[in-house]
Amino acid sequence: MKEENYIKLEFPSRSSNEAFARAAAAAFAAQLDPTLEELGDVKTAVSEAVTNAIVHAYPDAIGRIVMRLRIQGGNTLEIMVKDFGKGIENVEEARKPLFTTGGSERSGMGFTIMESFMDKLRVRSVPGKGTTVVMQRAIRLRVGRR
Amino acid sequence: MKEENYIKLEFPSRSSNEAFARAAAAAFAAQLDPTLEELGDVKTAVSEAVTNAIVHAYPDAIGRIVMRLRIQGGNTLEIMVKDFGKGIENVEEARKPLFTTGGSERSGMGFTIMESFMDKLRVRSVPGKGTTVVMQRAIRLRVGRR
Amino acid sequence: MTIAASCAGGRLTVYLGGELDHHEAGGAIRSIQELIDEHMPRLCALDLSEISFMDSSGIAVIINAGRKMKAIGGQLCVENPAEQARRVLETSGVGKLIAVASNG
Amino acid sequence: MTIAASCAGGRLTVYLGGELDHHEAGGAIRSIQELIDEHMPRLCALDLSEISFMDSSGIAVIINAGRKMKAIGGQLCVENPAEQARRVLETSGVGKLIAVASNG
Ligand SMILES: Nc1ncnc2c1ncn2[C@@H]1O[C@H](COP(=O)(O)OP(=O)(O)O)[C@@H](O)[C@H]1O
Ligand SMILES: Nc1ncnc2c1ncn2[C@@H]1O[C@H](COP(=O)(O)OP(=O)(O)O)[C@@H](O)[C@H]1O
Repeated sequence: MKEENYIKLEFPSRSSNEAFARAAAAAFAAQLDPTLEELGDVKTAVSEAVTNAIVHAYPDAIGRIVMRLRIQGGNTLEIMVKDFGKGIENVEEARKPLFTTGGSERSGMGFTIMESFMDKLRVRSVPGKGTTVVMQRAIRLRVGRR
Repeated sequence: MKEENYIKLEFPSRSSNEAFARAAAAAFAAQLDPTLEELGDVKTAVSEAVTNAIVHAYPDAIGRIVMRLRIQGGNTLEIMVKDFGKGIENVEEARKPLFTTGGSERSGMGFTIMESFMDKLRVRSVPGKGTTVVMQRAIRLRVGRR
Repeated sequence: MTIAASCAGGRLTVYLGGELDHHEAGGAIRSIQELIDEHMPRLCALDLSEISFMDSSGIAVIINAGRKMKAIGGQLCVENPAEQARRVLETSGVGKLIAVASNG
Repeated sequence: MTIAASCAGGRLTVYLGGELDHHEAGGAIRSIQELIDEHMPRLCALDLSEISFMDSSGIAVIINAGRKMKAIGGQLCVENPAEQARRVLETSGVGKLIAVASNG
């Protein structure tokens, strides 16, 4: 069986790396020949997860963020975003629309957008240890293109 | 002092990841506001170093490639490409123009291009252990842009 | 990202361009507030036609602008989002609070 | 990458487009050889105007095409490289072996 492709990325929690993380995810996803809409969805979900790690996991410091993308079953993109920061006390509550601890510059819609733009969203978090978000999205195979 | 930005990337030695590595390097370099020519030079050098790891370090297998990009002194981009493969017996000879062990589909110009497109090139290699290439390129600060 | 504005007849149009993410959102919130303070319009329209990417940080920008307009007794609307921004607006439900129009 | 060709009066023009790296080079070498075998031209021109990126793998493609043309008693030239490809061609010194022309 063909071993499937992956990339692992590590970068500090600076807000200028949000654009980098989106671009890297888009460049990796390109091998699945996604539509522009699918690519937009992937970039949006990555932006939400990485922004959360930058804003909420490391509110007063620069910490380490790890992102892993891999292809599973030929056409499913799995994205993991991991931080080693603050963690979430109550994940169920945090995932609710409009819930935010981030003040007026956050909307509380990050998890809601990840959930509706991806097929699956898993959040594991340990307060004081960090948070791992894993998302999956199947990219449709298109007729007439490889 | 402001801690400077970096990214670390890991991916398997599949030729489809050559384009990904270039795109990721370009996306990271973008924060230095390079000219199109500077961006082209960086992408070309990354492509050469990553291709060498794919073609020469792991000729008959899929191995692990690590790439680290960082910004130093405000405007110098440092790129490290590391593999854990075959290694190079004689680095001095390998760096000479036209020298190749790669057959008719290689030109032997990879190191020559890295050297002339970057300001600095360092190659460390241990046969049987792997090769590390470190390149540096200063991105000129441009007037009238941040 | 880029921000430009024009104002006529009590209508302030703010043209946003490029990528609107958390890195850019703080600056955008402040710039829009300053433009509103300067022109005191009855209607402020955020034109998103040149926004190539937006995430939930953009929703926060819109909500902040809406609050500011409410505070001065005016209204906010959002115009011409491209497909990616339109999907984010839709998912966030912000359209229930603030008018979103195309080719306005 | 993309490959297209036209042939008239003993001149085969091969239009290469997109990114020409090691991932694409093997296929490009074989496609060009097949086109030369099919048309048996006196002159083969590789048009690089649509090549957005090329590294030393592209040099190997050019050298292989040059060898093939020599074997059938013909000539190869390279046309219209954009700036990035032009810099790679120049650095590699391939211009000393094979004619590189612009707007040819
Ligand atoms: N990586 C993380 N580390 C710590 N807390 C997080 C993380 N991600 C999310 N949270 C918590 O979950 C809440 C909801 O997140 P989200 O739905 O993305 O909205 P927002 O980012 O706008 O607050 C955040 O306000 C924060 O309290
Ligand atoms: N990462 C590497 N691992 C093992 N050998 C290498 C590596 N990089 C380069 N080499 C050796 O150095 C030679 C010259 O490399 P280069 O100048 O890039 O030309 P080319 O890749 O076209 O052969 C290669 O043919 C190979 O023998």
